Amino acid sequence: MYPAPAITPELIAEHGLTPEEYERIQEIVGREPNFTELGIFSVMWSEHCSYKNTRALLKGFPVESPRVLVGAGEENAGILDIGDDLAISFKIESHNHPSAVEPFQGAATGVGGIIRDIFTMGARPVCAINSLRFGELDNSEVRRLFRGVVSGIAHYGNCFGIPTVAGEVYFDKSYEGNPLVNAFALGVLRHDQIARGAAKGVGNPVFYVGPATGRDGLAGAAFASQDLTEESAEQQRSAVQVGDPFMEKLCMEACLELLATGAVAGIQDMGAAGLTCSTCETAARGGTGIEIDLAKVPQRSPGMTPYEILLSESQERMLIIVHKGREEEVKRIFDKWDLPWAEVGKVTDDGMMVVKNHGEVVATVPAAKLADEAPLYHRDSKEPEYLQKTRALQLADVPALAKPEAALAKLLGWPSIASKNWVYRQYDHMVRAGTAINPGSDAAVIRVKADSYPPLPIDEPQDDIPDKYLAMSVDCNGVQVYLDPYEGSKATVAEAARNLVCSGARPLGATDNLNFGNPHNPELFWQLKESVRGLAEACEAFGTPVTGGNVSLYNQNPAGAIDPTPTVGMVGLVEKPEHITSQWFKDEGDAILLLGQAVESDDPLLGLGGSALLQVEHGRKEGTPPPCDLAKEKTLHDALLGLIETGVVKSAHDCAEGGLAVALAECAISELTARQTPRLTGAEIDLSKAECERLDALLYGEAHGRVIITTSEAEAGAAVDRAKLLGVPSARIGTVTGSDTLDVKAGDNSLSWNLSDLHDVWWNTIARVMDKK
Amino acid sequence: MKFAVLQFPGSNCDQDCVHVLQNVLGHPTRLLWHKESVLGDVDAVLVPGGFSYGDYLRTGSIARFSPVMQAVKEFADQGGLVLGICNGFQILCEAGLLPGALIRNRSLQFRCEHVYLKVATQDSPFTQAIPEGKLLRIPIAHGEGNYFCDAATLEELEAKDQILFQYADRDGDVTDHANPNGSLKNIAGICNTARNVAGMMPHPERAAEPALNEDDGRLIFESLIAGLNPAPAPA
Amino acid sequence: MKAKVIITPKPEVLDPQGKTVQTALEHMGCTGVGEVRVGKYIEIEMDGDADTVKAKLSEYADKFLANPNIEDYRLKLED
Amino acid sequence: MKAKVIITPKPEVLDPQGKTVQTALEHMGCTGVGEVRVGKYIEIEMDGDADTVKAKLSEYADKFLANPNIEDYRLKLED
Ligand SMILES: Nc1ncnc2c1ncn2[C@@H]1O[C@H](COP(=O)(O)OP(=O)(O)O)[C@@H](O)[C@H]1O
Ligand SMILES: [Mg+2]
Repeated sequence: MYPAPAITPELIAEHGLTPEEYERIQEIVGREPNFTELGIFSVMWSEHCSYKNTRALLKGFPVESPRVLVGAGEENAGILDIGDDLAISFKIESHNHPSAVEPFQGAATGVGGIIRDIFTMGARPVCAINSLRFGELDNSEVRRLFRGVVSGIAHYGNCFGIPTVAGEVYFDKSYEGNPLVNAFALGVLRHDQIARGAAKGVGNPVFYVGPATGRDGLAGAAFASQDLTEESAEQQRSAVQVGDPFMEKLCMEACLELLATGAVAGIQDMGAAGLTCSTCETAARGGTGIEIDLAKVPQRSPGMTPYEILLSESQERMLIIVHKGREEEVKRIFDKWDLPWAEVGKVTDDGMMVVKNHGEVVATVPAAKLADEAPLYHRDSKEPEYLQKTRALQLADVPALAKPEAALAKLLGWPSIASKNWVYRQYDHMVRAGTAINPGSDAAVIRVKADSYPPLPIDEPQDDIPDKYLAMSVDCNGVQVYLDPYEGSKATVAEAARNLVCSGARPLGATDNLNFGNPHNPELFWQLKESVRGLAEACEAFGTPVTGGNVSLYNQNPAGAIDPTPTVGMVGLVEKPEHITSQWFKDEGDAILLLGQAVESDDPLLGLGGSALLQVEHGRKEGTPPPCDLAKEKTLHDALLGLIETGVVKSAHDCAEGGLAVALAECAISELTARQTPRLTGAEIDLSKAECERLDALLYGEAHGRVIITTSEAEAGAAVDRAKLLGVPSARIGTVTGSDTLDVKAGDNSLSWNLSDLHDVWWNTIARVMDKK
Repeated sequence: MKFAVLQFPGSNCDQDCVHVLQNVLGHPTRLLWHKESVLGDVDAVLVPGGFSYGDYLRTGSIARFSPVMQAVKEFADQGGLVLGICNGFQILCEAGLLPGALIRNRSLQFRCEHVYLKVATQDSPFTQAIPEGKLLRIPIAHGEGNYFCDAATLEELEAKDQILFQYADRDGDVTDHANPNGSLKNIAGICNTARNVAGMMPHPERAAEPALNEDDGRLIFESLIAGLNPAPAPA
Repeated sequence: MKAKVIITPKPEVLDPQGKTVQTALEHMGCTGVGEVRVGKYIEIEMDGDADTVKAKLSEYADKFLANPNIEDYRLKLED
Repeated sequence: MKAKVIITPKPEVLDPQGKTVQTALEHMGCTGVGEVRVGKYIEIEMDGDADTVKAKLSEYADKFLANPNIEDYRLKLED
């Protein structure tokens, strides 16, 4: 055996374990753990793998609905029924710290990781989306990270052959040095194709498939579970994981083909904590034990120690438990795809995870205790000090703008609002020939056709599968969450659902990525607690269970924590293709309707709290954000869906950052016929009926629950009446003129904007900053 | 007519091509694994987009040595119709079935967006059914679509009317501004001198269904079909 | 033995990567930069004596490692 | 003067390109191939004497030409 370091208090601390945790480990193994075992516990009990600081909170999420086939936490990803014996599996996951250290590979392997989570479930991944946060773009280091992350996502997704169909990007100082990279993937499968990550069947052989294990990503899970510092980053720099999307595609094809044979008893990807996590979790789920010999694991670097092999996070590897006697099928299929494989062990009956190296035992740990009995903490929480100050803001503190119309171009050119085409044109968002709504509208819509589902057994006749239309969106307004974690988080869910509904979809379920700071800080933990409360309540209200997600804590830079960012990815089902709706104005002469109240008069800040306007024009990240009334939201969503289903809605766009004015402008400028060829469709708007003494609030306030729709002139009246009947305030506010200006009348003010000018700042701002070098 | 669509391990537009040919246009279509060395009974071969073997060294550099490509070469030599799309175009160039090469986009970035294509000639099995003067709107999605060849080759391409498609603006003008990747003469697609082998960077299979709001790409497949036999009833 | 294959874009071929590196260097304030060309550098561990390795590699460089339409290559052997 | 920057993936880092080339060579019947690593080769025309050019290029190689997380580089000057 190699000379393993002695276990000292320092070594224990270096592994991120507390003395109490170490005691618990001794109890579990019944003796002093050796160095390898210490490593195993440290990664499995890291926040990233064990959720030790958040598990208690996450219990608050609604996780059930008649559609849930595999619920949150059961497996690598949840599964929802979409009818006709078909199902979807989706999940979001963060790769924040690796991306801070090495943006290209960090983001690329983030995409790779989430795709593996999906095909591990037996589903074929059919689309990806992502949610990104960076510091402000005037900083060249931020630009380097942004450029690297986007090209990393593009590289992996494009080469793998998955369309990246939507996403969001925000820029805020709080993310400087600690960008957020949350990757989401969705897959489809038949009900009877669900695969499980359980080591079932004592005596069944355990296979390792995929490329050899190297020293890359050593203990990445532990790295993700501590503050990002110079030292921790430096450590990680020596172990950057490099992604190989081609390998992953082969791996996916081979796994799906193998699953179709029925030879697989259990399957799990090797993600965070690699071989360690996949072996002990499968054994824990199967209620079995597992024994592997590391000498049989393909290795890329000579002289790797058991500790290194077990903790490596080399990419594109899978663990497969095969029904005894059917080993040949694994070999045949993996050879067909020219993929390395090795039989590395077997399922046992004693509940132990036994790791050998050349026959010699190097670790013995009770699998279930390791996987499921990580310590559970209830952290202290305390309302943050800063809220005193931010809540103090009154409307009177916000001076009226001398030229309110000038703010529109500024907002449209604010990188967080500006078009993200510089990002998504680098992503192949059309591969699989199914993208019905490309990036650039409220939510993406994809068509899933029969050839998307995983293969059937060779001798089974092809089934007749109807096309399905799915919509998805990922959202989070971190500033609102910062200013009010509870309301802001409710609003996040509401916005995700609203984006789906605007596209014609009924929301089915959600996945969340909780990106927060250090949970040991009571103020930061309070943010987390309040945020989870808000998310849970909102998911309940919209009937969208949380089917899985990810927690990423310790997101801070030396100046402090990031804005709390509970990203929510939501998926909806579009009943019929005719219901698919995009956000841009369609035809000249169409009527423009506003669903929802133009201004919420009971919000003392009239929607300006935490607004983009306040940040851009007044340089303040303050105020109480507009409250989110979930019942009203739900009524709006139902009414809008009802209208869409009657066929009268020609376009629908919700109001988010930048309020009514930005939303109207986007309706007029966001249609793209081809590269550099926008279709500008002007409109005349009359807001005189909206009672509001503040023009800035009327134009740029960010009250929730508002959607702009268009209908033909003939159907406008009936649509307004119907919306009212369904309980939603609604009014005709204008007409699509198709001219090259957007004209708005509000009280005595007549404002007019040239659409080419607006389009130019909105469309080109990010590219101009990024191409500056 | 019968189509074969090649399938390399890293192909990712293979299913899309099959879908359009078979389900949308109603022609029997087979996938052909890269390790196969016989094409069988086919009228036309599609080399689809993707990343054939990962394409890390140079796009298409390995694919040209695959058994299936040897068969495609023979098929092409005998006058069989071969269309390479995106990665397929890159492979056909590497294999010497088409002149020139596709290098990195001048932006060094992958580009996925719709472009307008001017049809430079109707005199080919790939363009014959496209109405005169019709500007096509079809998406591109590539990182290496910047067509390059030496001056003599370019001269020959022009002299022999081998340029099929050029990137254009909405008025049909072939301008530098309309060029998404820096390719020579805005070239988006070419054919060989015998006019039976063609390659193009844009993806007609992604623009072949009214259901997805666009079907200009269909005209290219319909050209192929029209040339081969009296059209069967579309599905 | 270790062999190296250096592949460079032909002089007449546009080299977008080289061009980008050149402009970027200038933007970063690096003065006196002339033309920049970006190529590939392949290190291959290979059995055999210098002549065999050279012969083999020329063959594969010609037909696979480099694309003669756009690239030149040279071989270097290390001992 | 002409300077060359040779950029190679660090030994411990996965090199999918190198791996692909290695397998491809083997498939094509090239025997005796061991490890293959693929890197970049940058030729830069630059004003100044050897020392200046060397100093400048090291600076930019560190911060821009090579990715220190996963790549090593070396400089070579030609006269
Ligand atoms: N990182 C990204 N990847 C892909 N698409 C993106 C990305 N960021 C933004 N988009 C797309 O740009 C459009 C506008 O995004 P956003 O302003 O966040 O929309 P909304 O406010 O409706 O949520 C959406 O279609 C979105 O999917
Ligand atoms: Mg929206």
